[in-house]
Parts: sequence; structure tokens; C-alpha cells
Amino acid sequence: MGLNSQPSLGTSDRSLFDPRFRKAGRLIAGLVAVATLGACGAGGRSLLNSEVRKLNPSLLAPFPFTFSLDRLGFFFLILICAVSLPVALFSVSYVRRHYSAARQKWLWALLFLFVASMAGVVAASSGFAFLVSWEIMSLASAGLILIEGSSGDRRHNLFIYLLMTHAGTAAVIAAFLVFLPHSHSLDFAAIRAAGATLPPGVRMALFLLAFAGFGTKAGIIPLHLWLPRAHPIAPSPASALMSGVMLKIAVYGFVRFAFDFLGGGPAWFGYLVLVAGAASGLLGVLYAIAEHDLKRLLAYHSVENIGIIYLGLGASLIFMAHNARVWAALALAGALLHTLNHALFKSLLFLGAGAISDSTHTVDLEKLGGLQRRMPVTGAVFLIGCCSIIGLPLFNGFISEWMIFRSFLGGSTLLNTNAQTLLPLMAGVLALIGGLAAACFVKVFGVAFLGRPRSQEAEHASEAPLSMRAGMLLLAAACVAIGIWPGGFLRPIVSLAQSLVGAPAAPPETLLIASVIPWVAAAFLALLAVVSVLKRAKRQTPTWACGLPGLTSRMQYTSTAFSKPIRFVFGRVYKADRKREVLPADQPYFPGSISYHSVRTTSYERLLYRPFVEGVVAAANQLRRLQTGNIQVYLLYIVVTLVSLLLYLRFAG
Amino acid sequence: MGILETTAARVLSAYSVFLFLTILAQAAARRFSTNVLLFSLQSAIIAIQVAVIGYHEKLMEAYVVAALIVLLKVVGIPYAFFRLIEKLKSPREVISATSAAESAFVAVGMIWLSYGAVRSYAGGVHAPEDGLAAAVALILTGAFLMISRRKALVQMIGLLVLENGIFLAALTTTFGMPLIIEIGIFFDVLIGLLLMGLFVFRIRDTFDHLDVSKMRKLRG
Amino acid sequence: MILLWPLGIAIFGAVVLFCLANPRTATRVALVLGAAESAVLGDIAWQVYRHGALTCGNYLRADGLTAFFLINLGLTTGLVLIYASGYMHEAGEERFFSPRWFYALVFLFLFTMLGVCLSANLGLLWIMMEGTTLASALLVGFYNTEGAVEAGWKYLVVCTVGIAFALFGTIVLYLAAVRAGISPSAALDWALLADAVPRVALDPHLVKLAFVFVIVGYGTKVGFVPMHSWLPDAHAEAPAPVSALLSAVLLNCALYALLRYDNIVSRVVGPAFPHTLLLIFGLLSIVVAGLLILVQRDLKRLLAYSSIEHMGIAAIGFGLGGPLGLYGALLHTFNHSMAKSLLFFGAGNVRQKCGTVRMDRIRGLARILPQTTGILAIGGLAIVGLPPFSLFISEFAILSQAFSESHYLVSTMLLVTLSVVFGGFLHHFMRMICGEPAQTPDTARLLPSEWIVAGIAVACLLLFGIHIPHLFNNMLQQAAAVMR
Amino acid sequence: MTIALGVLQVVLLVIGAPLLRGIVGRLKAVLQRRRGAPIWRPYADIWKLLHKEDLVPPSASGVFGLAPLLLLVTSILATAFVPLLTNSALLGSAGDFILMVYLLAFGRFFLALGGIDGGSAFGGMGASREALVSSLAEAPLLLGLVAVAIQASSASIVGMTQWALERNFFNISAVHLLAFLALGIVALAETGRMPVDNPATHLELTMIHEGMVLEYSGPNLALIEWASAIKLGFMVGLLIALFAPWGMATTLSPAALGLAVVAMLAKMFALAAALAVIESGIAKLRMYAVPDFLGVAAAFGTLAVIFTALMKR
Repeated sequence: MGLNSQPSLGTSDRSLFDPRFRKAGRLIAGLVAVATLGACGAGGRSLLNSEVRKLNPSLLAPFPFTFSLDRLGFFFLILICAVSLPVALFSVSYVRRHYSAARQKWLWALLFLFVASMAGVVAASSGFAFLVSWEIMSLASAGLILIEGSSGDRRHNLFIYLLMTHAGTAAVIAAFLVFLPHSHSLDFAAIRAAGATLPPGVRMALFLLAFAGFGTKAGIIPLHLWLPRAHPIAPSPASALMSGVMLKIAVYGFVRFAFDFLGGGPAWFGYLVLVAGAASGLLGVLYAIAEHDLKRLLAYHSVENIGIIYLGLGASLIFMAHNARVWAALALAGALLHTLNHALFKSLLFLGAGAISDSTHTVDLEKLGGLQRRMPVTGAVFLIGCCSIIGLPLFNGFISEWMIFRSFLGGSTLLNTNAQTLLPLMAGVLALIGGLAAACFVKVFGVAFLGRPRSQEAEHASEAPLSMRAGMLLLAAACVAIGIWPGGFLRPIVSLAQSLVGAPAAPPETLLIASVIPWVAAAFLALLAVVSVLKRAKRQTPTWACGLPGLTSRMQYTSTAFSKPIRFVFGRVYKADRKREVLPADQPYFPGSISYHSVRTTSYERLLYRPFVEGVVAAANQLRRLQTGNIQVYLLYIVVTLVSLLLYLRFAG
Repeated sequence: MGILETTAARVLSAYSVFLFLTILAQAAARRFSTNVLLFSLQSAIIAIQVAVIGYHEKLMEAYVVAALIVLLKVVGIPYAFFRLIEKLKSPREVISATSAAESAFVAVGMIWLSYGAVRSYAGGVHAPEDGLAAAVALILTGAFLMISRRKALVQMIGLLVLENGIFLAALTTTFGMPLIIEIGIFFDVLIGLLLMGLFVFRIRDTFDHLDVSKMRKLRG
Repeated sequence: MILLWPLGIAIFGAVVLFCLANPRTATRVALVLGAAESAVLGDIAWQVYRHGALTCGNYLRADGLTAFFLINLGLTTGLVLIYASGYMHEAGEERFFSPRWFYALVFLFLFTMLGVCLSANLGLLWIMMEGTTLASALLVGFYNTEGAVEAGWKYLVVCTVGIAFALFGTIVLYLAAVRAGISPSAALDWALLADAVPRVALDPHLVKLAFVFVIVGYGTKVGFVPMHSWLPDAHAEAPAPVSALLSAVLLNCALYALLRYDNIVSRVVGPAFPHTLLLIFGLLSIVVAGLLILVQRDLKRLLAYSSIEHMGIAAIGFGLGGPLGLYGALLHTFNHSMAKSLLFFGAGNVRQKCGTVRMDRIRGLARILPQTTGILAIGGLAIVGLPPFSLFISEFAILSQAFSESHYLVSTMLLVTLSVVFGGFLHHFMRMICGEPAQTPDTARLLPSEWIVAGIAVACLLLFGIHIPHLFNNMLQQAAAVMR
Repeated sequence: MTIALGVLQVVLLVIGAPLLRGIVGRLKAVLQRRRGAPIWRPYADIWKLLHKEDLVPPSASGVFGLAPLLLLVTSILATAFVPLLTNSALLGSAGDFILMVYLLAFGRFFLALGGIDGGSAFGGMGASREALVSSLAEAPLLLGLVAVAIQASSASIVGMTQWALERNFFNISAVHLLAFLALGIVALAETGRMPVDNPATHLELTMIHEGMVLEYSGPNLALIEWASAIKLGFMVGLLIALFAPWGMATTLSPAALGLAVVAMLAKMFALAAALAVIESGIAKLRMYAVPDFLGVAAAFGTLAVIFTALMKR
């Protein structure tokens, strides 16, 4: 049954500490494969017939530590398995090539603890189990980051990650506990029952807490501060899991709360989510374009895609508020499908980045180039990942974005001017996001894989080993499969969305896209075959260099140069603080050397977080001053306390 | 027959006045030895008080307690203090944060406050009011001495005064607690003083002074 | 009669150990006696669990609550003694600083704390509480450095003054009882008092007055802000085992004393008044301590402040009352003892190997002392209340109580403070553990004794974090039942 | 029957597209008092290029050769959405405008990659500029289409055309006007026309599209040229179908079809003339003025969408 993924993962990671499993990579990967496949199978079965499976490993007095899987949980469990299996495959050789034996053991253990904890989150059926698994998930990911190394900078990033995660968790805990006075238990069933009859104030507080808590984990702007710091510094498989799956767990939590527990709410819930999604999507992609560290860039794209998912969720909430259930189902299905898709192609891309860093020892785009000729398979799958993430037709990203688009169109059918205007306009926002994403990935793939190599490392890059290729190929295949044959994948997801929003019928649009896309794909291939007849034999000639000799790779457009126009147009977003040093300083007009570099720090840290932290620390220092070493003052404190209490007793008590 | 009762009653009513006097004097005292003497005087008054009550209420225990007081607080502890001063050879003056006059006024204020406190809190208690007031005043003065005086020794005196106050309170309100408890408390006080004496020596050895307000290495 | 055993063993141990000149034998004897002590305490707990409250004469009694605190006390003392057997090796021979003095004083300290827990008479309880101060003062000043002497003096004076107020409170309560017509012999017996309350009417005004004095007095011992000032100094300057004893046992005992009064007072004037005071002091403690944790420079002071914070959390739990609140608070005292003694042991090792506990001077601990780092890391994770360690459960219980009574101020403060404390610990520990070490990496392995200690503590933390055994759970429930 | 008709329309557009291009060029020449090349010249170019050999830079990978194919294929697929003679198209009813727009994006994406693959400075430059223009053009394009779709309450091009057919020119709403402006501007940008891009220049300061394809030659270049011609035809056809479909054959009678052909040709010629006028009338915009130009288009689109909501009441 679906849950056996969790115990078996548990055993496998315990067995790692046995020295005999020094090179246990393969065996463990096999174990996980079996477990995850079993989970997928079971999941798929009861994703269709909506039965619920229960498991209660331990009565952790006084809190029930129970697990059970409903369709939502199963969907996300499948997502977890579908990503973690290829990632495990990828890791088999990646880990062996990168880490010492001791670290390998830890890394495997933590990887599987991480996966198991995420499975635990989606399988939990009581708030307590949810929170425990949630916390362990955060810890395991932190541990994975720590394995990679702990230099000062990484430490700072990790610190920010853990701190923000913990704050978010606090909000989540609060969100669960606010139910208590009304549900008297943290069991999901009780919470669901109580959710229907909440006073509006509590409902609002709950929604805001859940939004903030899960938004922090999901990386909604401006709560995203940790995301582009934490993901790049993790080992590539871990980055893939964090960006591909962990964020989705946050989405799961939010869906669980907003749709399952609260069952929607007033329209402004939806507008809040919608606006947050739009902001995250736009800013995320804009920040991504400006990056030239591949993994940071991908991390920012996670922010963008989470934004797209939240666009869908917000639209769905709005539809529910106006009681347009079918449209709500469409939007929600789009969001859920995009969650799955993003999990697939984002982990694929992160694995690709891992393969690149594996063969070139850098993920700095400025040092790459010409990899397509040197690692063709990696290049091909990476290209598929790019096509999917920018939502080109015949790839999975398109299907989900299309559904969200269509749901925006549906906004015009509502009888509310705000919805009628805002939702269709969001289609424009989504289009802009898509266009910018396309630009960004032209840059990524073009600079990294095409043209001439920009460094020695890239010059001598070689294809990734078998297991890494296999892992990436699996994910790529999944992307294409969903892209050209969406019907099979849409059915369960749509019915899930229907059951969540209580829609009477499946939205017709889904059937439409499911029927059209295969035809388009067929036509596409046929035409490709026909047209390729027109090709002729190739001959190699040197690139045109305006007739001058010696075209070097330094003459190519760099990643920074490529993104310059967009950065110029959206200059207001970036607030880059440039540093220009003229040496020697005393003679600015006859400089010996001019050094220039621009650091683009997102202004959130400056404007939002720094003041808060500094305030707290300042308060602490003030308190510190009260602790004067003078014993007389201490005695005075005691007496003053006593006297004030006596006065309180006299006049109040 | 009649004489004793009447004197007993007199003492009962009048002893608090003497206590207030000692309080004022202690607040104003500039020399350490004076403080010690005043303390033993104070204890003596209380001892008499205990004895009288014992006679009045026909309590055998009370005499034991009185004897203990005389033994410890009137004779023993002051003697120990004088020995301590001999051995420490520390300057005799009490370094105070407040001047003598100010301290005296503070003491006056506290006596007044204590009456107010007794009126407001222990209103229901049918104990001799000024006796209770004296007790509270003693407690407050003890605290005041500990807070305002910088010398470790004077802090010890302050503590003792505080104890006296509490003891007196117990006495005046409930004619003392069960004997064994009383004895235990005495014992604790004694050990506490011994320890403090020990620490005073250590302070002297490690810091070369007895000024507690200068011991501020540990802070924050 | 069995109640006399632990006290007897403790005092006997104090005398015998004082007479033993040879540190080695002293250590062995101390271990044996400690084992016996723990065994007896366990037996008492078991008997209480089976047959309910035990009494011995007029002055000793043990009920469910006592039993629970006794378990905690016995276990922690055992850990401390085992750890000390490795820790006291390099202690000198001169007066006051030799192992025999150390062990003698520890057992004396133990005796007084047992007295606090076992005494049926509030007066005796006060005497024993004062005794704890006296017995531990020398231990605090054990190293006889400037800091140690200063800390010892402050500890002694501040606590004595505080305790004096507690005495006054006791007297007032006694007065109230006597004037309500209870016989003077019974007027200080907490059980008789508690039982008598429904029948005889104590003057509520006096009782409130008494509680105010008591909470200030014993609160000083518990380390409630703003009476906490002695605590960081004492914890920072004492030898590591003593710090562990202070933090993990003494504070609990003081809390226990407070609970006894709380029980009586809430029967007289209703739970609202004492519980409000507990909540106020608890909130003050967690907020102030939580903030001060951020700006500490000394590892042991950091741990001391965290003790204040956790005592505050427990106080909040007791203040909230209710099934989950009491359950969580009691469990929290236990968990805190485990985690905090573990951390103090780690800190002790750090001080011995690195010669300092100034956190800004320690770098790359993971390289210098890998295993000690493991201890510190686990303890840190546990103390900030992360699963799967048991503090998560107790804090979660208290939180859910707060929420289910919709005490939103309390719950919000608690959540925020927990995050702040998490940040503080994370910041300090990461700076200490990671990075490039200043001194030469020596692969100092843990002594077997330290292995045992760490093993037991971690086992408890994990076990109660994952599954609370049935027996223990029932004992908790019994203890909680006493409080209602 | 309809399928055959759909195929026929696609073929017509694909084959006829270069002609349209030639006509535009000729008209421009006339407007500029030049004699100009014959309108059949684009066919000659493509034919000639198709028979040249295929020169590939050494740094190029498979993507370089793949890009032109995909570009052409996606352009052809896109034309399958547009009704020309009768109000039906292969994908016009089933597929919707979002799919159409993203098919165009597909080709553009790969062409940009191909440009970079050349490994020269120009390719990257062209790709970067193309990325800017197309990423900004996407939003107004979709907004305009969304507005029309909402008016027609149908997401398929055929549905929109049907809606327009049922009305005559005068009760077309303001929404359509705004949407038309938005789409018109986008059409200029998408087809790389003045004032966004100058198809005739090879001046490195100004060129966008030409920069990308600088490394291409022979059949590849032929495919690209053809594809861009098809794109032009597609845009013209789309504008006609959305905003001026009148004259389309509603029945399959030869007369109606004939009329439809004539009407279609007339409308196309008119648009071509308009294009020629614009191109010879307006100077090319500075590179960094293009975003503003497209921003205006986006503003039109937004306003159009807002109007759809306002006009409901």
C-alpha cells in the first residue's frame, strides 16, 4: 500500500550506517525504486477510486500520530515518488564521484530521510504527524546543505534558510492550533468538520497564517529570501529534490488548508493569492534573467513557477467564492498539474546543472558554452527541460499553463466587475511571465550548451555517466509524455480537483485540450518529416567574422550581455548597487586600473528583514544593560517586584 | 502577680518604639561596629519580647527560643562580627550610597509605609498593630541596608535585620511557629552567616576589598 | 519509612565521602552511593505509583507529584555523578577544591533537594530550600577564581534574601491557617492544609498575600525574571556537573515548592489568581531570556538563560492548567533536565579541551572535538524543541493548551519567542561548530563515562519524543492529577 | 470536405505567402519612386537558396540545423488555425488561440537558439534583441486575443470569426478597435517589420532578425525566409479573420467561394498596402524605444480587456 514507501525508506537509510554498505548506492536506489513504484501503483489505484487508507504506527500520547492517504495525499505522494526515483538513479554515480565514503553514507541517509519525511507530510492525517514530518523535512534538507560544506558564506545562507523555515513553521503550527478551540482535536477529519462552521474572524486568521506559513516554504515573494540562497548551495540531487518536491509540499499544505479544511472563503482570499502569485511570477523570472549562476537562476525560476501555481490557486479560490465550481475545478486542476510538471522539469533542470558541474566543475554560465557537442544527451534532455519550463506546446508545461489561461478567460463569465477585469488581465501577466521565461532559457541553453566553450573546463567537458543520464532521461520522458498525451494524466487530476472544489462536472476545456494535442503532435511530426526532405548535405565553414581573422570565444555574447536589454528595460526592478574603483584614487583622470562590478542584492533583505532583525537585537542589547553586574541593583529588582505585586494586590486583587 | 502582667503588657505595647529607634539609628549609623551593636540591641529587645510572650501565653517553647536568640543574635553573631572586623582589618566606615540624613529619612518613610501596609493588608489580623508594623519596617530596613550599603559585611547585617523582621512578624502574629521549625530556621541563618563570612574572606583574598558594588565582572 | 532511605543515604554519603582522602576511592564510593540513591528513588516512585501517597511521620510525604520530581531528580543526579567521575580527574588536592569536598558537597546538596521534595511540612520545606542555597554556594564558588567568588556571593545573598521573603509568605499562610482554626501542628502540612481547605475558610486576603511573597521568594530560586539575576552567574562559573545539577534539578525543586503553594492557594481563592501570576512571570521569563540568548558571548551563560526560558515555559504550562497544560509542563521539566544536562556536559568538555567557553573564541569545534560537537548539536536541536526530540512534544502540548483556551497573547508570545531562541541557538552554535579551528585539531574521544551519560540522555530525549511509555505516561497523569 | 478545405487553405497560405511579401516589397518600391523587383522575386530567392549547399559553422551543434525546420513547421501549423475562405480551419475550431500563440513562440525560441549556436557575436546580439522583443510582444498579443475571445465568448479563432461575421462593420465594439490596434502593433513586431525591425538592413546597430540568421545559408536560410513569409501571411490572415471576415463563404457553392477568394485577396492587398505605407512612412525605432512601442500595445490590450467587462453592464 502507498505508505510502504515510508517505512522501507526508513529501513534503507538506517542500514546505511552499516559499514558493509560502503558502496550501497545501487542497492539502495533499487530499494527505493521498488518502494516508490509500489507507492505509485497503489497511489494511482486509489487516486481513481477515492478510498482512504489509514496507518497508525504509534499512539504518541497525548497526540495521535496517524497517517492516512486520501486522493490529494496520493497525488502528492506520486509526485514525490516520480521525482525521487530518477533523482536516486542520478545520485548513484553522482554521489560516488563527488563525496568521500563517510559523506556518501550521510548523504544517502539524509536523502532518504528527506524523501521519507516528505512522504510523511503528505500522508499525515493528523496535525501532529504533519508537523513532525514537516520539521524533519526541513532538518534533513538543512543537513544535506551542510554536507556540501560549511564555509562562512554558505553558513550565512543556511542560517537564513533555517531561520525563515522555522518562522514559517511557527505560523503553520499556529494555523493548526487555531482550529483547536473549534475542532477539539488535530485529526484532519475533525478539523475538516470544524472548518465548515468557523466564525469569519478565525477563518481569516487561519487563512492568513496558512498563507504566510506555507508561503514562506513555497518561496512566495517577499518571503522567498531563503530560496535562492539555499537551493544553489545544496548538492545537485538535493537541490532537485528541494526545488522539485519540497516546495510542492508547501503547495500541498496550502491546498490542504485553503481548499480541504476551509473550503474556500471570501473572494479577497483569492485576490490575495492571485496578486502574490503574479508578483512572485514576474519578479521571480526577472531576477532569474539577471543571474548567471545556473543554480541560482533555476532557484529563481522556482519562485516564478510557484507564482504561476498560486495564480491558478487564486483563480480557483475566486471562482469558488463566486460559486463557479466548474471553472474553479479547471483552475485548480491547472495548478495541480503545474505542480506536478514543475516538479518534473525543475528537478530535470537541476539534475542537468548537476551533470554540468560534474563535468565542468562550475555552474557559472560565463564559463560554459559549446556543451551540446560535448555532452549531447545531457544537452538534449536539458533542452527538453527548457521547452517544458517555458511552456512550449507538446511539452508538459504548456498543458498546465494552458488550463490556467483558460480559467482566466472564464473569469469573464462571473457577475462581478473585479473578477471580470482582473482575471482576464492575469492572462496578460501570465503571457509576460511566459515570454520572459522563454527569453531567460534562450540565454541559459544558448550560453551554456551552444556556441563555443568560454573556458578550459567547458572545452574538455565530457558526457555524464550512465546512471545520471538514465535519471535525467526518465524525467525528460515524463515531461514529453504529459506534453503530447495529456488525456491520461488529466483525468485523475481533474476528478481530484472536482472533489476538492465540489464541482458537479468536469470542465469541458480539459477534454478539448486532451483531444487536440495528440493531433497537433502528429501533424507536427509529419510536417517535420516532410520539410526535412528539403535539407541538403552540410559543409563546415568558419563563422563569419566580418572578414577579420581570429574569431575568439570571447567575442560571443555572454550571459550578462544577453540579459542586458531586459535588465535595462526593467531596470527599476533590480536596484543593482554598482562598485566602480579607480586606481590610483588620487588621479581619477589618469587611472592605472578601473575595476567595476555590480552586485544585485534583492532589496527585500535591506528593506524588510534587516530592520526587523536589527530591532530585535537592539532590544536584546538594551535588556543586556539591565543585567548590570551590581548585586545591589539585583536586590533592588527583587524588592521592586515584591512591592509592585503588593500594590497590585492592594488595588487590583 | 499584677505587677508582672502589667509590665508584660507595657513591654508588649512599648517594645515596638525601641525597635523603631534601632531602625533609625541603624539607617543613620556610619560606623560598622555601631551597626553590629544596634543589631544585637534589636535582637535583645526581640528576645525579651519572646520571653514576655512566653510568660504571657504560658508557652515553654518560647523560653527556649528566647534563649536561642540571646545566645545567637545578641551575643554570638555580634561577637563573630567583631572578630571578623579584627581579622579583615578593613576600614570601619560604612560606605553608603546615601548620606546618613537621607538614610534616616528613608527609614522614617519606611516605618510610615509599614504602618500603611499593615493597615491595608493585615487589617483582619487582630495582632498588636504596631508590633506588626515594626516587623514590616524591620524587613524593609534590612532590604534597604542591603541595597544601599556597599560593604559585604553590612549586607550581612541587613540580611540579619531582615530575618529579625520576619521572625518578629511570625512572633507577633502567631506567637511563633512550631519549635522545631524555629530551630531549623535559626540553624539555617547561622550556617548562612558562616558561609557569608567564608565568602567575605575569599572576596578579600581575591579582590583585596570588600566593596560588593565593585564586583561587576559578570554581567549581561 | 522508605522515605527516610534517600535522605539517609545522601547524608551518610556526604559524611563518608568527606572522610575519604583518596579521590579515586571517593569517586567509586560516590558512584555506588549514587546508584543506590537512584534505585531507592525509583522504588519510591514505583510504590507511590502502586499504592498512592506514602508518608513517614509528620514531616515526610511523597505523592504522585513528588514521585515524578523524584524520578527526574534521581535520573539526573545519576547522570551528573557518572559524568563527574570523568570530569573531576584534574581537580586539585587543596582545601575545598578536592574531589572529596566536591562529592561531599554534592551529596549534601542532594540531601537538601531531596528534603525539599519529600518534606510534608512547608516550614521544613523552607528550611531545606535555604539549605540548597547553602550547600550549593560553595559548589558554585568551587574554582575560587574571581568570577567564581563573585558568582558565589551573589548567589548566596540574592537567594537568601529571596528565600527570606518566601519564609514570610509561609508565615502568613501559617497565620491564615491557624486563625482559620487549624491546629498549629497541621497548619504547615501541605496535604492536611489542602484537604482542610473546603471545610475551614482561610482568609483569602492573607492567602493571596502569602502567595505573592512565596512566588517572589521561591521564584528567585526558580529563576523567574526579574529575580533571575543570580542564575547566569552561578551557572556560568560553577563546574559543569554542578551547573547541570543547578539547572536540571534545583530549578525543578524550587518549581515543585511553588506548585505545592499554588495547589493550596488555588483551592482557597480559586486558580485564577495564582495562575495569572505564574503566567505573568512565565511570559516575562521567556521573553527576556529569549532575547538575552541572542546576545550572549559565553556558552554556559547562554545555557543558563535558556534554563530561565524553559522554566518560564513550564510556568506557563502550569499557569494555563488544564489536562494538556499540566501534562506538557511536567513533561517539559523532565525533558529540559535531560537536554540541559546533556548540553552542560558538552560545555564542560569544551571548557576542558579549549580552555574557554567564550563562543567568539571557539571556531571549528567540529574539527577539534567531533564527538563533543555531536553532543552539543543533539542537545541544541533538542533544546530548541525540534522533533523528534521530546521537548517538541511538551512545548506542543503547552501550545495546544494555550490555543484551545484561546490565550492568544500567551500563545503568540510563546511561538515568537521559540523562533527567536531557535535563531539565537542556531547562530551561536553554527559559529562555534563550523569554520576553521584556531587550535590544533586533536581527536579527543569521549570517555566511556561520557558515552554512557550522553547515551542515556539522548535515549530519553528520543524515546519520549517518539513514543511515551505507558508507565511513564501514567505517572505523568498521576502527577497532573495531584495538581487539579 | 471541410478537412479538405482546411488543408487547401493551409496550402494556399503557405504557397502564397512569399507572394504577399513580394507585393509589399514592390509597393514600397513604388512608394519610394523606385522600380523595384518583381513580385515573384521571393520565390526565386527561396528556389535558389534551396539548391545551394548548406554551410555550417564549426561550433554549430544539431540545434543549428534543427531550428529552421522547427520554425517552418510551427509557422505552417499556426496557419492551420486561421480561416481564410470559409469560416473553418483545420485546427480553427478545436484548437484555441493560446495554442496558436505558443506554437509561434516555439519556432521563435529555436530560431534564437540557432542564432546563438553560430558562435558569432551577431547571433547572440540578434537572439538577445529578439528575446526582448518577443517576450514583450507576447503579452499584448494575448491580451488582444483575450479581449476578442471574451467578446465572442469563444476561445477558438473560428468562433471569433463567426461572432464577427454575425455583425456588420458598424456594430463592432470599441473592444475590437483597441484589440485591433494591439494586434496590429504586435504583428509588426512579430513579423520583424518597421518600425520594430528592418528586414532590409544588415546594419549591426539595428538588425534583430537578420542578426540571428546571419550564419544561415542555403536551404536553412530558404526555410527561414519562407517561414517568415508564412508568418506575415498568417498575421495578415489572422487580422482579417478576427476583424474583417465579411465576404467569407458561408456556403460551399462555387459562387460563394469565388467571392470569398476575391474578397480575401482584396483585403490582403489592402493590408499589404497599409504595411508598405507604414514601412516607408515611419523610421525605425531606436532599440530601446521598441519596449515602449510594445508597451503601448499592451496598454491597448489591457484597455480592451477592461472594456469587455465594462460593456457587459
